[in-house]
Amino acid sequence: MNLTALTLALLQLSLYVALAPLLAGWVRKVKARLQNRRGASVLQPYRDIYKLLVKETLVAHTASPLFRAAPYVVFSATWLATSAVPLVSTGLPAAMIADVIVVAGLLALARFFLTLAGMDVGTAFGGMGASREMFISALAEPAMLMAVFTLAMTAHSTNMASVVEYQLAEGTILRPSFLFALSGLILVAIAETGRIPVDNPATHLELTMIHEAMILEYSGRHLALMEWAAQLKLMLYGALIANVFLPWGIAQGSGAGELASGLAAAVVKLGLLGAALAASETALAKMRLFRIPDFLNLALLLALLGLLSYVILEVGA
Amino acid sequence: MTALLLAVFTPLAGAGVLALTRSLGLAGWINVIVSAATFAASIALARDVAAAGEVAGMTFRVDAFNVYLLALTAFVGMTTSIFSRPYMRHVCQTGRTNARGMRLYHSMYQTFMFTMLLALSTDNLGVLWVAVEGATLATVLLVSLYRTPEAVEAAWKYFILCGVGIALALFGTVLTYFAAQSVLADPAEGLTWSALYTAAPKLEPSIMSLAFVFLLVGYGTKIGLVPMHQWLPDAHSEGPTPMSAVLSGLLLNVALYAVVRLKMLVDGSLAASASPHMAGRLLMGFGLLSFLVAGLFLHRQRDIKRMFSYSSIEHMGLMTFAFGLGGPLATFGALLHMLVHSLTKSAIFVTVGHAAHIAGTQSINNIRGLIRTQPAVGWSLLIAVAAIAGFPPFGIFTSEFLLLTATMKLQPWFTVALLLGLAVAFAGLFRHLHPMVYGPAPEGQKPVPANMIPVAVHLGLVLWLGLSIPGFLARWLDRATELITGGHLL
Amino acid sequence: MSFESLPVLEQLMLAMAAMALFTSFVLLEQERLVAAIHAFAWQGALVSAVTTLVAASSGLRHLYFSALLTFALKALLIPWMLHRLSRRLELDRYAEPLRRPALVTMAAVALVIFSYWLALPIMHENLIFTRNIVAVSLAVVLIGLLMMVVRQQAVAQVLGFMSMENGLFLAAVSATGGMPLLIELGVAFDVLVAMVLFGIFFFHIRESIDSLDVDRLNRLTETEEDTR
Amino acid sequence: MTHTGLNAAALAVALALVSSFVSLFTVWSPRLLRVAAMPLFGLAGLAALAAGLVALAQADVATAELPLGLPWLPWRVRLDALSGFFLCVIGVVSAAVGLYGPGYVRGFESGRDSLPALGGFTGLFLASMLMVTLADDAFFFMVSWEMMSLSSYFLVAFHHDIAANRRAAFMYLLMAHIGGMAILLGFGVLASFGDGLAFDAMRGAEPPFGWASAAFALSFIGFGMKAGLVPLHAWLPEAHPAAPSHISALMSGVMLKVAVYGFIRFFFDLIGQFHWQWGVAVLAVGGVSALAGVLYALMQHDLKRLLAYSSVENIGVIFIALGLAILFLSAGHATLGTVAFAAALYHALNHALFKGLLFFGAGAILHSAHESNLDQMGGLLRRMPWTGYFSLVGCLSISALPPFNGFVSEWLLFQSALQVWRLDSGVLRTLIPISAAALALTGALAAACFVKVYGVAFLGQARSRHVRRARPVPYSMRAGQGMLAVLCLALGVFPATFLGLINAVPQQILGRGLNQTLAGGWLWLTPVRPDVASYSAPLVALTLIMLAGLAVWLLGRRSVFRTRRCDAWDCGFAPPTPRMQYTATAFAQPIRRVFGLLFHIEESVENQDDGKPRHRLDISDRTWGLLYLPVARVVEGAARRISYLQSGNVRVYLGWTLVTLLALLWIVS
Repeated sequence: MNLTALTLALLQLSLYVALAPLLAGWVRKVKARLQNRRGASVLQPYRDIYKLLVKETLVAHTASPLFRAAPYVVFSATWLATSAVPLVSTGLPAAMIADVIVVAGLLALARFFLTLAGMDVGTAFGGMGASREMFISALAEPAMLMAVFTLAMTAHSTNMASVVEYQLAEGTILRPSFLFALSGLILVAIAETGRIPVDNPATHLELTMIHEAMILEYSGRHLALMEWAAQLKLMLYGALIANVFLPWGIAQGSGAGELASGLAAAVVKLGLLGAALAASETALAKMRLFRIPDFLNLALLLALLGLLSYVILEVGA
Repeated sequence: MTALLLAVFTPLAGAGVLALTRSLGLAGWINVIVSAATFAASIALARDVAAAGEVAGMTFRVDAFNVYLLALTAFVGMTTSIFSRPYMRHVCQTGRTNARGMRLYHSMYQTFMFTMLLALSTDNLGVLWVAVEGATLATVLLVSLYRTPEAVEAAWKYFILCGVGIALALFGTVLTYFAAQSVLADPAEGLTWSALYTAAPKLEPSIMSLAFVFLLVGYGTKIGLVPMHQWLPDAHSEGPTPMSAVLSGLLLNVALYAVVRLKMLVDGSLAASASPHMAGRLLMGFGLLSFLVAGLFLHRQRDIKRMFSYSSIEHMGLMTFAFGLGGPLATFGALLHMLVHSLTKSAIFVTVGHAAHIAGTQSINNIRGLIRTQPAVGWSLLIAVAAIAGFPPFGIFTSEFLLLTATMKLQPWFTVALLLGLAVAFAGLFRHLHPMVYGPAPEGQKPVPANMIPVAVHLGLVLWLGLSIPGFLARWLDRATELITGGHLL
Repeated sequence: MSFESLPVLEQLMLAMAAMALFTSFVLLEQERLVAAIHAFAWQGALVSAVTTLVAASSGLRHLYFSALLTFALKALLIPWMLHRLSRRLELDRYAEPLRRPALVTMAAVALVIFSYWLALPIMHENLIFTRNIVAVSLAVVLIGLLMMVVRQQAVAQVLGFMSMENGLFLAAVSATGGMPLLIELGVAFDVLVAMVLFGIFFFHIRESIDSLDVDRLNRLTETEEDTR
Repeated sequence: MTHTGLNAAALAVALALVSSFVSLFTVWSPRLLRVAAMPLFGLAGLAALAAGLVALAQADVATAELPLGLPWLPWRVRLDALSGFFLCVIGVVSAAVGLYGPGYVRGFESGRDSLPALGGFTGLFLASMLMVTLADDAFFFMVSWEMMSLSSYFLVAFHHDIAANRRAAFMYLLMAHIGGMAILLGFGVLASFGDGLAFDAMRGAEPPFGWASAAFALSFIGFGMKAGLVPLHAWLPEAHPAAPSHISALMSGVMLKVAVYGFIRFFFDLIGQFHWQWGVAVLAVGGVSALAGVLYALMQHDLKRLLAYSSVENIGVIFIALGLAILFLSAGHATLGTVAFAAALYHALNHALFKGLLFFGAGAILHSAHESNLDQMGGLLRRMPWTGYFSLVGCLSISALPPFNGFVSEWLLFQSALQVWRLDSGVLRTLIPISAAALALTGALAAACFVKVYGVAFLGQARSRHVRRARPVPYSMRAGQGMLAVLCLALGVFPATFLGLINAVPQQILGRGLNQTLAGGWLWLTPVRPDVASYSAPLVALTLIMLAGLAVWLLGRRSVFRTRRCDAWDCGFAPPTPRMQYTATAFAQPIRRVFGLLFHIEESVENQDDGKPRHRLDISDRTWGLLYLPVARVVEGAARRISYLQSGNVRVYLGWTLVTLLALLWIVS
């Protein structure tokens, strides 16, 4: 792969890691506004991360080396996963290296270490968080794969870049399968990124937390990495939904102008998605843990319907 | 010829001598020596047959079919006598029988061997009948040797049932003779098997089929075919263990041998008739029935020797089925099965005898932890039962393999029944075997002086046969297959 | 050919056979043991008489000997042994009422008919004058077996067994003009030994269950629920 | 025989037999097992590996005849790519066992269980497995097959003082026997069409669809029973844990693969015709096994039982792949069929590696902490670090996470499943996506399961005293684990290279290779076309390491000093005690609630006399109640009824004789 491609890949990596906190901040800001608060500045997440980085790091006596290694693994795995989801351009070499199944795999890897880290110190909350996280993801992951498979089968490719290109080439066609897949994927994204109604990123109320319970023992730079990884994941799902289902405006070449416009389009789309997320979070209340399966089964059902409606309605036709 | 006469009549002489021998220890040794001599003679006979193809004369006729059964009988007789010497001494010391009983035992043991060998080697159906009846008479007193009520009862049932059966067999023989009258040049030859065999196509089918029914029911009682089998478990479980070993290992074989010989006649006579396979169908029916029923019976046994006698019924049923099925493959398998089954089964009974001595009882529920107490006995029992259940590399697997493939080729639907039967029988055996050999041993259970050499030899032979069948034996079995079915494999 | 046209010798022979069949009915029905033994002796005598007649009419020499043998064994020796035994077992007053005699008789008659039906096809052209006797002898055998089934008393069972032997012998003689001598000797020997052993067993049985009722020989059963 | 591969294979068998023979002398010197038998065993494994590699590299067929067997049918031996591949599978794990075993069996030298049995049957077990893969006629195959069952049965019954183990062994042998008979009959069908028991004759056979289906069904039942497909799996979770751990590794890691080999040989090679009905059957059974296996695994708290159930799951995955292969082949899409087939093979190899690795880990824990109950473990990573790290690799691989090997096979499988749109039949087009969904769910649940395993066993704090006293295991045992762990990683990072080796198998069996998949060279996997899907494991691994390194370099290095140890925060509650940790049971509770109807759950709270309420929970397999117990009841009932034949009254017996006689007379006349 040539130099421009490599630079593109690096550019996208850095864009993700740079913009992820911004997206998180934006969502918080909109949410605050919707709740008639002024809310912290959009840049607050950057400040938090910096603060954490420079603070002292505390590690429990009972923690094993894995506890200290986990943040790096989680962060880098998530970060690598982002590299395969086109953000500004479809001319993406990383998409060749890792297709969407690999992306799912990398996210799973990150989750694996996240949960292990949660169980490592040996506190009740850590175990609780890990158990719930795996429980949710066990139901969410197949739904996500199903939704993605629908796209992949339509585009005859699991390579995200080519899927997007296929979409662009095909223009706007109202596919029932896509409607199902999209709605399924949105539900999955909410569950996987730990947003309301599945989980509340803002709470530290012991018995309701899931993601927070796992990183409860972390502090300092470890915590910074974990938070950052979470924001990356949010952005990844955002980009997935925004660019794959609504691929307008994304750059196909590697010219500077194209890239700029692509970036602009991406920012706008993500902004809208973030706003929507914030709106839904204000509107909805968090569910009881054992109503989450219904939520996720709905997601799985939608994804599966997408797949079936594809093979039944669209291949035959 | 001399070898033949020696092989047959040595045991008779031995019986005479033993009847007069008072010293217990001496009697045991004489028993061993006589049996060994018999075996040597049978080996010589086997070599003659191998050279000449068959040895005939003086109403005797030894061909490929019965020569290996002769050798087998003599061999099992020898090993069992080796086992029975210390075993019966132990029995005598525990006071379950007395010196007179021992004398009776030894002389009758040899008489039994004589009748077996006579029945196998004769060419005359009448002599065959007399010999088989004689076998019953010789063993019936041994079954009741211990004089316990159960033993007496078992002996009585054995006597009555086999007596009746054998009487019916005689009626069948008479009918055969009747059928032969009009056919044979010399009516006096009417009971000579070889003469009948050559004239078989001319024999009156209707009479022969009637005759076969009587003969089947008669000798079938001896084989232990359901529903005439009821004497068998009783006799096996109540008699002294060496007796059970030879009964299961030899007597059943001989009865089956007789039935097969007669089937050859009937097939010849019915070949042209409306139902040429009548005999085969009957054998298949009885065989399958015995096989399945015996397999089910295994599940509810409480007496270890009883259990293994049912397993004998099961295997005899399998062989009967195979002979009935016909065709070279099945017949070869059945002949092989006769060999390996009697070797394995006698080995099992020998081991069971030791196990019963260790535990001091024959009740399955009280035999525990054999491997812990006496590994030799425990492992032998375990491995021998694995062999009888049809696991390679033992010979029984080979024969069952041939049998199943042959069935699949000829009568595919029967394989389902066979499969079920094998599974049920296997479960029945092992569910009882497991607690006996495995697990912790009860307090104060001690090893007994046991001579495991016969067992080792038998299992070694079965293993050898499982890995590869030696050429001379293969040729014999193949020749026998040719005699019985007309086709052959080699 | 019709019965009238038969020579008187053969008519006599058939009559004897019929008598033998009748005696086995008597054996079946007879309640008193001693009387049954007498009936058995009569049956033996009749069989040997038939044998003699066959020998006379067919000129088979060795049949005279076997007739003699039969008479000695079946008509004299074995009945005498049974008498002695029943006396030593205090059974000479013993009487065993038969359950459902009518049913048993009908069964026996049915057996006779059945054996006749069986014997029909096998009648072909040799020893023309005795062939019908095959049916009779078969009937005797089956009735003997039936007797062993319905009689609970060991000695009675032995009687049934022995009358089966009679039927066999009748068949051998009538149908085939007698088996080879060697075989007949062997058979006779076996029967004798069997009788001796029976004698021994009567005592064993009695000392184990102090009775000769075979229905009480039921320790070796598997029908009761196992306690495992 | 002059073929090098065949010589090596013969050497392997010979070495295995020698090892089993040597260990008979352990009666006199127990340490012989450790110093002679196990090393010989390892050597046998290496020889087998060499033979397999030669066969795969040369991609030719070598045959020979042994002077054993039936007079007219000597045992025939054949080494082709397929046998070669499975020789590799057997060889690798056996070699690892050879390393691991000596340290492990040391624990038994003082025990009361007989060492000759252990060593002897272990060697025999390996020898018979090798012979199964080498056999070229039905008779030899069945002999080796049943010997394999028998020898492993003796190993399962090794600790026979425990009643549960005896039951397990009985159950195992019974089902193995039934399965063996079914296979035998399957061979019988083929033999009667292509006259002869030699495999060549059977290849020639062209049975009509009905009989072919009968053969297929019989073999599927037989091999499936051995492989542990639901619902014929009941013996597996009982038997595998009962054996000593290195044997469990062999049984779960290798013997199940031998069953897979048998199925492939019988079906793809001997029957050689493909019908979509069969594919659907295999696919469905595989899917059910995968799901049920992983769910039951999640519910276990005994580590070895859990691993055994997860074997059921992985076997299910393998059979899903085989089912897809059959479907694609029956529809004439040879390329896709090949991909699915290769996925099955690759997953077989992977599962052998990581399952062996995990059983080694369980064995190490058992060896040093004498504990196999997860709820008693905890904090073992700090007490036995090497075992901990190697087991982590195992858990990552079995959870199908990149860049480890489990992920590659799953990826290939998904890729072939995603080509379903090429099929014409609408039924299949709907069925396969559902199976793919099942596969995805399985993968996610497997991840949950092994997070539970690792988190509860190795992380947190020890839940019992003897676990707190656990010590690292001997180096030899660690070496055995290390070898497998390294292989897991290697197969994950360089899949193209290893698939290139395996490529010979589909070329020989299906007549075409993975040329398309491997077109991109060692760096790339491109199952169908580069633009359709591609995965470059090496680059992913490399980038992952680079990014992590970057993060560490930016943050870790400078701020080492600013790390301080302190008590756990835990929301400021009292300092946490080990009893406050989540147990394995607690961890799985949400999933238990969701999938509750799949299990037979008995939950109760009993009040002990000491006033302390005790919570009881036992979860059992539904198949027992649905399949096995009814069968047992039927047999018992039949046995009870039949026993009236043995009433004990001699007159009744005589009556039977009379009736039989009359009936027969009636019939014949």
